[in-house]
This record gives sequence, structure tokens and C-alpha cells, in this order.
Amino acid sequence: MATPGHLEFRNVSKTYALPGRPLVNVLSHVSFDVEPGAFVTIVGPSGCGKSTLLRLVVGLDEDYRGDILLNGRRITGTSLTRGIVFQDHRLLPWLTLEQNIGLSLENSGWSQKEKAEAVAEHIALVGLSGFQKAYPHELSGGMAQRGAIARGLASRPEILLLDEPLGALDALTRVHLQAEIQRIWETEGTTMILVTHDVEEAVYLSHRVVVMSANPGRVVEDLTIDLPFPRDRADGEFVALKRRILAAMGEDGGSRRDAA
Amino acid sequence: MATPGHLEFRNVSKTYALPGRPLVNVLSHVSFDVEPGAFVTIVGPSGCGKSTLLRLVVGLDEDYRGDILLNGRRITGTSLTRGIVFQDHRLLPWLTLEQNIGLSLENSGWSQKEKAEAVAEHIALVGLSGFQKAYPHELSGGMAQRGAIARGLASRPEILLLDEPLGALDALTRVHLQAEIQRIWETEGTTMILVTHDVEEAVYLSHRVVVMSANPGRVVEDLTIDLPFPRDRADGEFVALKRRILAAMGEDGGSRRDAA
Amino acid sequence: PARAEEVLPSINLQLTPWTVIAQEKGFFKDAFDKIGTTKVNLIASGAADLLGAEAAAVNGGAIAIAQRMIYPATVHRANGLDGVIIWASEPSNRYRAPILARADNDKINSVADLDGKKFGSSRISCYWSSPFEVTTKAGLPFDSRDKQGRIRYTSIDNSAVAITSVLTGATDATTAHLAAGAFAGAWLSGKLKVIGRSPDDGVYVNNAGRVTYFARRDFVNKYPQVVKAFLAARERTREWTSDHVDEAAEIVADKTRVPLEVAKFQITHAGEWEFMAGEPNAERARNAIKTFQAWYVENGDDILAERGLTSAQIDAFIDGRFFVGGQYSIYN
Amino acid sequence: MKLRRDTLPALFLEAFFRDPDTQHMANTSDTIEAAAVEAGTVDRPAPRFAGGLFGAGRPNLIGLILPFAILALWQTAAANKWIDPVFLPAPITVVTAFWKMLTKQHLAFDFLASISIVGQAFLYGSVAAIILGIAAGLSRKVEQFFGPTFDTIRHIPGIAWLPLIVLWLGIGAPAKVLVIAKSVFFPVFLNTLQGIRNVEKNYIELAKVLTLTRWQLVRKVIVPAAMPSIMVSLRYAAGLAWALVVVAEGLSGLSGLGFLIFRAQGLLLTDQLLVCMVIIGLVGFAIDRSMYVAQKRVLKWKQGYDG
Amino acid sequence: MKLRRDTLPALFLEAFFRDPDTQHMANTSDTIEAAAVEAGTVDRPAPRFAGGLFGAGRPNLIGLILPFAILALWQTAAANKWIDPVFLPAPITVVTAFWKMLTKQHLAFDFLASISIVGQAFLYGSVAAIILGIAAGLSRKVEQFFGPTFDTIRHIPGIAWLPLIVLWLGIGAPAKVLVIAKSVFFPVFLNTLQGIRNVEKNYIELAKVLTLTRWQLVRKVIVPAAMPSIMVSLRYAAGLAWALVVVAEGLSGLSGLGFLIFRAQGLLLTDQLLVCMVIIGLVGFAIDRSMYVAQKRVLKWKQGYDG
Ligand SMILES: Nc1ncnc2c1ncn2[C@@H]1O[C@H](COP(=O)(O)OP(=O)(O)OP(=O)(O)O)[C@@H](O)[C@H]1O
Ligand SMILES: Nc1ncnc2c1ncn2[C@@H]1O[C@H](COP(=O)(O)OP(=O)(O)OP(=O)(O)O)[C@@H](O)[C@H]1O
Ligand SMILES: [Mg+2]
Ligand SMILES: [Mg+2]
Repeated sequence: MATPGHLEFRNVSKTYALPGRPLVNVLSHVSFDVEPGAFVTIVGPSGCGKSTLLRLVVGLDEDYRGDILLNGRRITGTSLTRGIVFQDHRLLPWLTLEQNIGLSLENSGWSQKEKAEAVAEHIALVGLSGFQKAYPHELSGGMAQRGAIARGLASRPEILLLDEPLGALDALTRVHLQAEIQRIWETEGTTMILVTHDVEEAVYLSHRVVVMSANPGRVVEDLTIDLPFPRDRADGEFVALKRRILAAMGEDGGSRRDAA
Repeated sequence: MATPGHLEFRNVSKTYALPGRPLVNVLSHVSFDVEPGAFVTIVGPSGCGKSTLLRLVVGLDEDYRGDILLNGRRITGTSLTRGIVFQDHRLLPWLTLEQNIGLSLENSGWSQKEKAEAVAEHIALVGLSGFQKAYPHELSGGMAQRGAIARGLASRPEILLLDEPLGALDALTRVHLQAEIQRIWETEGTTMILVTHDVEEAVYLSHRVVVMSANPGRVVEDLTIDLPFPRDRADGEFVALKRRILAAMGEDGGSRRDAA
Repeated sequence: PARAEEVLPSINLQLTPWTVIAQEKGFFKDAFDKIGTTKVNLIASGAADLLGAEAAAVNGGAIAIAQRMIYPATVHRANGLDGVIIWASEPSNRYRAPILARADNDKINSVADLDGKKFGSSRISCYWSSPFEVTTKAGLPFDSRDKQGRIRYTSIDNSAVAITSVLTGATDATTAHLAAGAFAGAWLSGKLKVIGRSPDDGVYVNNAGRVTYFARRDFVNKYPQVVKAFLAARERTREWTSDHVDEAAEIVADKTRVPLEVAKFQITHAGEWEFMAGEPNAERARNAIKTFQAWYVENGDDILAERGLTSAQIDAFIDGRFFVGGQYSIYN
Repeated sequence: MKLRRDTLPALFLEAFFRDPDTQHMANTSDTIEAAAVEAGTVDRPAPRFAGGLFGAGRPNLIGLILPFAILALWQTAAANKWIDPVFLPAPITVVTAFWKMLTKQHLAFDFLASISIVGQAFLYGSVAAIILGIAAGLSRKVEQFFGPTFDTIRHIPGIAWLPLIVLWLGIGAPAKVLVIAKSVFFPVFLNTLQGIRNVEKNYIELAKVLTLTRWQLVRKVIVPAAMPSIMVSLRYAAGLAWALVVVAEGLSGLSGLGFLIFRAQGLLLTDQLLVCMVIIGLVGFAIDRSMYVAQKRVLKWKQGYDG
Repeated sequence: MKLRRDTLPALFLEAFFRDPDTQHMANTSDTIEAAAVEAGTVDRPAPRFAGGLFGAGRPNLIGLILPFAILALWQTAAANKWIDPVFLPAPITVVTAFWKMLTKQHLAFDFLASISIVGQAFLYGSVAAIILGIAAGLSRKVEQFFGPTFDTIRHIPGIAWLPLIVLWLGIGAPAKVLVIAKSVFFPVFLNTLQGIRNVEKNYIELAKVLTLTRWQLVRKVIVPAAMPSIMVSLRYAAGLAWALVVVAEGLSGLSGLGFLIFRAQGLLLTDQLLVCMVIIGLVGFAIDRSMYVAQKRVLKWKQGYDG
């Protein structure tokens, strides 16, 4: 269905002015490529500019230096081919869960029936059947986050940006959704860019892990994960890669994951 | 500083009405005790009623069956002795970070100087120095969450409820804050009730782990963790406890954490 | 010899062309000082007049003695306002409330031309009672709330709107006191012409068109000497003004903030009412009310029909003490 | 907003006799009350409302205190002649006057005349205001284009415009409608505009990401989010429209409540004046409550502060 | 709100000549512009505003189109006598009249008279409305107590109250102030109340958890959150107060712009009428923009939709 495109970051820099702290270099000379259909994960400490980077890709902010090119052309504005699951769920409080998910299909060009099916299917996918008519304030934190994931997946974009989509979920639900995301990535060929704090998740799911660091926000490591799917979390190479990423993040020694 | 109290849950039940789905049994006959100064962690799948339970303890909702007793008296209303860090950060958008944290000290009875010190100290604690004057929308997701933690800790309540406070944080920051929370718990004798999705975190930090399950929300396991502090995450008993909790949550077999 | 009375140290009066002259020339001072009333406040009551608010002002003491045309004054009394008329004017004249049309409207030159045309004026004043008589006598009754007549009558309370309507053709005719502040400008602009006048022997000129002054009954009973002094000052002002038109006009222009030519017009126009002579005879004043009341009721005035005054009420309404032969009369 | 016409009177009764914030609950609780008793507790906005006088709802008794106090004061003042009856006739006199006006003086007709003017003016004024408000809200350009002019014009008293309005529209119904509609326009326009400015940027970003069209953005995001603000201005403007019917009908005519008020004032027919005031007040109140209930239904997703 | 008095004129100029949403940026960018050039890009609300005519800001040229178009139309209409000069004198006549009124007829004095009435009425009306609005917002009980009565009274035309107001307060300044203050009261009251009702429940819960007192709740949570709503009603009410000064000053007195308007209408001095209209419009506009700028500063935390 989707025809994925080639995404390039060329020397992307961005600054914010903050009161009492003149300039924050949120992104500084960020450069890397994302192949069509790749699964790239971005990890890095809180506040290092991951969400900012995704905002640029999705086209919400065009005020930066450098270029973000899709198929060789600079990204301008938003597009249905680039979807995002925001870090906060951003379900509209005046729409029911169903309507919230349906909103992403408004301009899909599908028939009413296709839309209804897609909505129902994705609600089931994230385990929220029965809450179709619930308003966001009637959902728990994790449920709302799952709703947001359903909304992001439902419209089947070519490039899907996921900003810590699984952060508020328990391990079981998390594993289930990881599997679903992976399945969709494989069957639809969607290019996925995932932000996560869970390095294991990063290694488990992705082709490539981009490690960022803060002050200024920059890329410090860009690792290709060549292990075959499905991956074994206990595999030696898997653990070694995990450790290497953690090391890049400055987390080796004393970290509990390291010890696991 | 704080004089902790004894907290009892006696047959606590709560129901919500949802459109198209008449009644949700959010909590069903929940009973357990929390000793003064204990560190209790609640784990359970998304939507099983953890946040609801904390809302009841903090006194935001008195419409439930059964009793929640503090020092033998039913909890009514909110009190400065019971603090909470909400699952969403809930920083007030019109206050700067500093002011947001200061808000929790309004009625502490401390002098201006003490308040200012406490604010500065807690901002430093969560690694947000330099962002004192930033408004919430100028913070990243994880930074906002850290701000909320700072607010929760600053007023030194006797009982502190933490609703997934570390969910949006990278591993390094997370470990650092776990250590801080543990330190405060030890030095101040605060009773801590933590909701988390990270079972390792639960075992690492707490005296007791209460495992909940959904539909209806109920307690399925109530485990005492007797390991000495500081704990070793690689310790055999530690891993066994982790496994047992995961099993109680229905996560054994196929779970990645299990495999680790 | 007057009884010992309470002294009224200060009095509030309407700010009108004659009162500003009386104030400026010291006629008030001369009349009031004798009875211990040392302060006269002139209050500009603007649109409050129109809205019945001046009755409230009189009642609340904000104005001691107020001017009102006899028709609304009667209705106020009928509604229970506990006041008395302490002065009534001589009969009106044909110049007081003429029917006006646009000067360049050659289709309408007389009352007869109004058949089927639109007429807009305030329903609660001379602007209704005068043309009502004229057109009724001409066989062209106004529309009323209940039935259609020959002339499309509509009530327009805002005088600026009434004039604008005629000037723009939204209505064909209206009635106004040309000497009134709200109309003098329009008349002097030359854009209006007179197409009809109240008949000299008619009800309006002789009865309904009279001007009155009224005050609260208890005020009058308490301070009859004040009332007398007020009337005396008025009389003196009237005489002085007719001898000193230009000086009077300057005072009026300055104190009521109107252009000089307008002020002069307000004093000299034949239809003015500020400087009219009084009706000395109480009985004639009473008969005036009785006559126009009967006439209007007979001709279908829905308001008076319902709220008329009895003869006895009318007799009491005109306070004879201030007319010829009365204890406090200035005519004696 | 989506109410069928025939439900409006019912809504009004409901609005008056029930506590406002039990409205929503009352609707659902009918069906689930039984189940709830067995299964546990049912969540209510606040427990203090449980078990009212009339079952699920409780009549707004508190709200009746003040009106009755005023009525009692009025009656006492009239009985003891604190205020001259010519300015404040006794309530019973007013009732008599009402009856007489109704049976003998076509009061119903006047009422219809006024309500038709008010209704039209409110409709035109508020529709124009919402459309322009949305346009200005969506585009800074539009706001900048109209803004300074509107912000100047709206300060100029309506009365000052009268001659020009008569010039263009005469003194018939259109002029009256315009006078009222102009006054309805501004509060609704400003509140719509500000309501849109206050829509959270996050939601707009979401809409951008979902590539909603302008129209979808308006319908799905902006209007719902600005609705509380728009509704309050509509409620206010409905009152304003009534208040202005007097000015408008003073413009011309021999019918309508405004005419009656003017006439009653000029001639000191205070009983009739009070009849008109009470009618306008009560009708306004009824309209207001219907709109309030409509608002509650439209905004049932809203988790606001209930006091 | 926290502005010193002497900054107000400056604010007004700024408001007029700059694009509204560059205000905030303009303040910070002065200090950091230099640094930004070196270090990378500076975030601005929208890039389209970068590099305006006057440096950091851009004059709101769009907003001048309509006024100038109206002026041009007016001049043309007058020159070609489309409209009788008695209704619409040429602009130049109006300017002459303005000069004459200013130099020979104490226009400044009338202006001060009006502004003092309007200022007082606006102050009393809006302060009362905000206090009562907050009280009603905080407590359903208070709302229910006043609600029905207010919602009835506010529909009753101000003009209908005149006799009673005159009876109690006479026809001097207090009566005028009351007439205007009453009209200022309701929009501000309703918007304050609704603004509070719209404060997110989450924030109220937070305040409860922090055991803020009522007063802290009001100051730290409710007022900031309801501020956008309150501000828009204040802006609107300021306009209303001006519009009503005519009614109030028509009531009585020989001074003030309202009196001048009435007199001009009566005497068909249309040039003077227009002078008054233009003055009121421009003063109203100035007040409005000052309040707008104040609002922008007070609400600098607000991430709303910028159009
Ligand atoms: N206001 C409400 N109205 C109706 N149902 C509600 C409401 N609040 C919560 N619920 C329901 O209560 C259940 C429990 O919610 P709760 O927020 O306590 O879950 P949780 O255990 O915190 O989940 P998570 O880990 O996802 O945050 C959910 O099914 C939710 O739909
Ligand atoms: N609107 C803004 N104004 C000023 N500074 C901002 C703004 N938005 C973000 N920032 C700053 O940019 C930096 C990066 O923010 P970003 O949200 O991209 O971080 P992140 O990597 O997503 O962090 P997290 O993992 O905590 O979500 C932070 O220092 C933040 O303070
Ligand atoms: Mg982020
Ligand atoms: Mg939760």
C-alpha cells in the first residue's frame, strides 16, 4: 500500500530562547539517513531534542537550519504520508475514542465502511474494545496512550513517527503492541522512526539505533542492528549491542539494565 | 520530620458508568494494609484501577464502597500530609517551573527563604537547574514529569503517592531518581506508594509489591520483599521475585523480561 | 398674611430657557431670598423628560416643580401621581404644533394630501394630540392599535428619528414644536414646510395644548410661598425677556448650549411656550381638562378612555390657591 | 444545538427544576440505577446531590429564594406605601393589568411582534458574528483587516447611528432588526474570536498532522473547543437582544413590547410597564435556561470546574 | 494588569503599529538577536513575520485598508452628494467642526466629563462583576442563588429601569454611573463565571491536593485560567460603556459627549454628531488596544491558536 521514501537529515540545527537562559541549542548539526522501509529508533536522555526532531520531520516546525529531505526535497508542511504518535496522547476531549481514531481517516479517501472497519480493527488491536464510546477523560493513562497509537496506525502512513508510544504501558501490553508494530512494519513496509527510553525495545525492534546526547542535542552514535527477526533478547550479540548503546548514552557502570 | 500513619484498605469497591458499556467495576473488594514508613509498589495492567485507587487515597474522590482508613479514621478530603505525583504532569501552564513547585509549599508554613531553598534544591535534584523560569510548554515531556516529581517531593508529605513518575524518563535519569526517591524515603521516613509498570523497579525499591489485575480491578498478589538494601538486580532471589510478580500478572512465557 | 412656614433652603428646578434667564438676571434671587430659599439649582433633565423619568424626579425630590404639557400631566395624575397643577398657560395657538412635511415634497401640501400616507410622531405628547384633532376633523383618522384609519400612523419616540424619517421619506409627515430644542435646527435648515395647523377654535389650541407646571401635593402644601415665589419669578422673567430679546437670547444660548440663532428663535417664535402668559382662572383651566378629556374619549383615545379623571379629581388637580382669588396667587 | 424543537419546553422545565449539574447524570442514571445498586456505587459528579427531593434531580430551591424575597419586598413596599404606587404598584395590580392587557389590549400580539423582531435580529446577528468570528479566528489576516474597524465602530453608540440607519433602511422592521442585530453581533464575534484564540495549540498541531481541511478543522476541532466561549456569548446576546427591543421599537410602530414600555413610561402607566418588564424578564430567563441546557448537552465531554 | 500607568500610551502605539502576535517575541528578541545570528536560528511564532518594515515589528497595514476605504467612500459620497450633507457632511467639514468645538466649545471639557462617567461606571461594574462572578464560579450555591434572578433581570431593558433609578438616585452622576455600570456588569459576570466553569478539572484537583485555600485557588489557579475569558469581556464591556454614555448623558445634564450627540441630533448638527462619533470610536479603539496589549502580556504563557 505505502510507497516509502528516503529521508535525510543534513546538518539540522535548532535553537530556542528561554527566559533567563538566553539560548538553548536543542539540535546541533544532526545528520543521518533513513532508508525507505527502515525501522530506526532514537534513544537519548530526557530533553536532548528527540521530540523536537520528530516535530521537524512531521512538518510542524520549519524554522531550523540545515535540511530535512524526503526523496531529495525539503519537507514542507504536514502530509498524510507522514504520521505521528505524540508523546502526550492528544486525544481530543470532545470526541469519543472512536471519533478520535476516525479523525485520522477523514481525508483518507476511504469509504465510510472501510473507515469504520479500520477504526474497529485498530481499537481491537490496542485492546480497547468496549471503550469505543468513551471520552478521553474516561480512559486511564495507558488506555489513552493506546488510543493514540491506534489513531497513528489507522491511517497507514508511509512514514510513522512514534514518540515514546509505549511509555505508560505495562510489560504485557507493551510486548503485545511491540509485536503489532513490528507486524505492521513488515507487512505494510512503513518507515518507522521510534523514540523510546527502553534500549532493549530499541534493539529488539529496529534496523538502526541513533543515540543522541544533550547540551547541545546531537547524534553521538549511529548503530546498525543486523540481527535476524524475530530476535532473542537473551542472545549474546543482542546483549552486547544493548550494552554498547547504554555505554554511548553514558550509562555503563552502575546501571541496573547493564546488570541484567 | 514526618510522622507516618497506618493506612488500611478495607473492601474498597468502585464502579464507573460508561456510555454503551453500562458499568465498569474499576475496583472490586480491594483490601490491604500499608505500614507507617513502608514502601509499597502497585503493579498491574493498564486500566486495572491503579490511578483510581490513588485518587481515593489522596482524597479526591469519596464516592466508593468500603473504607480507606488512615490511623483508623476514614480519609476525608485532601491534606498536606498526603501528596501525589499525578500520572500526567499537571504543571500549571501559567506558572513557571519554579512557581509550579513553589505552589506546593504555599501552605507549608515555611519562611520565604526556606521555600525558595526547597524549590531550588528540588529543581536541582531532578536535574532541571537553569529551567527555573521556563513555562511548562517550554519543557520536554520528561522534563515536565521531573518537574512534577520535584513538586511532589518538595512539600515532604507523610504519605507520597507516585503514579508512574518515571515513565517518560531515560534509564540514566530514571536510576538517578530512583536513588533519590529511596534516599528521601529512608531519611524522611515517608510512606511511599508507587505505581509503576517496571517490575524490576518495583522489586528494587519496595518493601511490598501489590499486584493488581483488571476486570474487575482487584488485588491478585501481595508480596513482601525482604531483601536488604541496597539491592542487587542480578541477585538470584531478586530475579525470582521479579519472575513471580510477572507470573502473577499473567506475563510468564514469551515475555521479554522473563527471558532476560 | 401667610402662616409661619418651614423654610426651604435650596430648591432644584429644571434648566430651561426661562430659568437660566431668571437665574442670570437675579429674578430668582429677588423672589426666593425673601422667603429664605437661598440656593437655586438648575438641573438639565434632557431625555428624562420624555421617559416619564421626570415624574420620578419630581417624586424623588430631584426636581421640585416640573413643566409638562397638560395632556401627559393629566394621564400622570390619572395613574396616581400625587401632584397638583400650580400653573397653567393661556390657550395655545395654531403655531404651536403644526404638521410638517419635507419642503421639496410637492405631493403633500395640505392635510387632505395625507390620505393613505405615513405619519410618524410620538404617541404620548402634543405631537400626537394636535395632529389627531386636525386629521380627525378632516375625515382622515389616524391608524390606532385596534383599527386602521386613513393615515398610516406610527409612533416614533426619538425626535431625531421622527425628523430624519420625514427628511428621508421614510414617513411623509410629522408634528413637532418648532421651538423645541430637538426640532429648531431642522426647521431652521429650511428643509421642512408646514402643511396644516390646529384650528384656532379647536380642542388642542384651547384645551389640550396648554402648558402646565406641577409639583407634589405635599411639597405644595408645605411650601406654598416657594411656589408663589417661583411663579412670580417666572412672570418677571417673561416680561423682561420680551423687552430684551437679544440679551435673553445670548443668555439662553450660553447656558443651554445652543447656537444663538436657535436661542433667539426659541424666544421669538410664535409657537414658543416657555414665555407664555398664565391662565389666571382656575375654573377655565379645569374646564380645559374636562373638555379635552371628553373630546379625546369620544374620538377613541384608548388611554384616556380607560384612565380618565373624574370631575372632582380634576377640580382638585388644579390647585386654586395659585390662581386668581387664591391665597398664593400672583394674579391678585 | 442538536435538539429537536419539541424537546425545548421540556428542557426548560428540566432546567428550572433540576440542579444544573445533575442534568447529565440524570439522563444516564435512569437506565443504570438498578444495576448500580447491586453492583456497587455509581459515580456522580459529587455525592452531595445524591437523593434529591424529586428522585434523581433536585429542584433549584436556592434559586427561588431571591426572586421570592424580591417579590415579598415588593409586596411589602407596596402595601406600606414605601414607594408611591405610581412608581411601584402592588404585584396584584400588575397581575390585573396583565390580565386586562392580555384579554383586551392584544398583549399576545405585541408579544409576537417583539419576539419576531428579536428572533430575527438574534439569528442574523449571531450567525454573522459566528461566521466572521471563525474567519477572523482562523486567519490573522482577516482579523487584522476587520479588527481595527470593528473595534472602533463597536464603541460608537447605537443611538448615534439611528439617523443613518433610517436613511438607508427606513423605519420598518429591517431597521429595527439591524439595530438589534448590530448589538448582538459584537459580543458573539469577540467571544468566538477569543474562543478560537484559546484553542490549545496542541490540538491545532494534531489537526495539521492529520491534514484536516479548513472546514474539518473548524467543525471537528475549533468549534467544539471554542463552544463554551461561544455559548456564553450567545446566552448573553439573547438577553441583549431583548433589552434592545425597546430601543428598536421606540424607533417606530404601534406594537411590540418596546412600544408598550415607551408608552407606559411616557404616560406613567407603571402597572403596564411592570407587566412588560416581567414578561421580558421571564421570557429571557426561559430562553437563557434552554440555551444553558442545550449547552450542557453539547458540552457533555467537558470536564470543567463545577464549583 | 500589572502595567504601570505611564506605559499605557506606549502600549497603545505599539499595539497599533505592530502585528499583535509579534509582541512577545519583540520583547525578548532585542536582547538575543545578536546571539541568535551566530548560534543558529531563533524560534519565532511564524517565519512570515521575520523582517518587517520597522525592524522587529510590522505595522498592521492590513488593518488600515478598511478605515481608509471607508474614509474614501465617505469623501466620494459627500463630494458627489450621494447623501444629503444634512446626514453626511464631508470629512473636511467634520474636521473643521472638530477644531471649532475644541477651541470654542469646551470639547475637551465634555470629553473629560464623559470619560469620568464611563471610567467610574466601568470600574464599579466590572469589579463587582468579577467579584461576584468568581464567587458564583467558586460555589454552585452562590450561582444558584443569584443565577435565576440575574438571568431574568439582565434581559429587562435598562431604559425600563430609568424611572426607578431616577426615583432612588435622582438624575445626577450616580444615576448615570449606575445605568452604565449595570450594562457593564452582565457580560463580565457571565464571562467570569463561564471562564471559571471552563477551568480544567485537573487543575482544580491539583489545587485540592496542594490544599490551597480558596483565596490561593482563586489567585493562582482560577483567575489565571479564566483570564482569557475575563479579558475578552472587559474589552467588550469597555465598548459597551462608551456606547451607553450617550443614553446616560441624554438622561440629564448639559455636558459630555452624550449630551453633544443628543444636541447635535436635535439641532441637525450632523458635523458635530460625526465629530462625537469619531472621537468615541477612536478613544474606544485606543482603550481596546491597550487592553489587548495588557492581555497579551498577562497571558504570555498561553499557547493558543494564532490563526
Ligand atoms: N471518569 C471516569 N469515568 C468513567 N470511567 C473511568 C473514569 N476514570 C477511569 N475510568 C475507568 O476506570 C478504569 C481504571 O482506570 P485507571 O485510570 O484507574 O487505570 P490505571 O490502572 O491507572 O491504568 P493505566 O496504567 O493505564 O494508567 C478504566 O477502565 C477507565 O476506563
Ligand atoms: N517551545 C519551546 N520553547 C523553548 N524551549 C523548548 C520548547 N520546546 C522544547 N524546548 C526545549 O528543547 C529541549 C528539547 O526538548 P524535546 O521535547 O525535544 O526533548 P526530548 O528529547 O523529547 O525529551 P523527553 O525525552 O523528555 O521527551 C528541551 O531543553 C526543552 O526545554
Ligand atoms: Mg520528548
Ligand atoms: Mg493510571
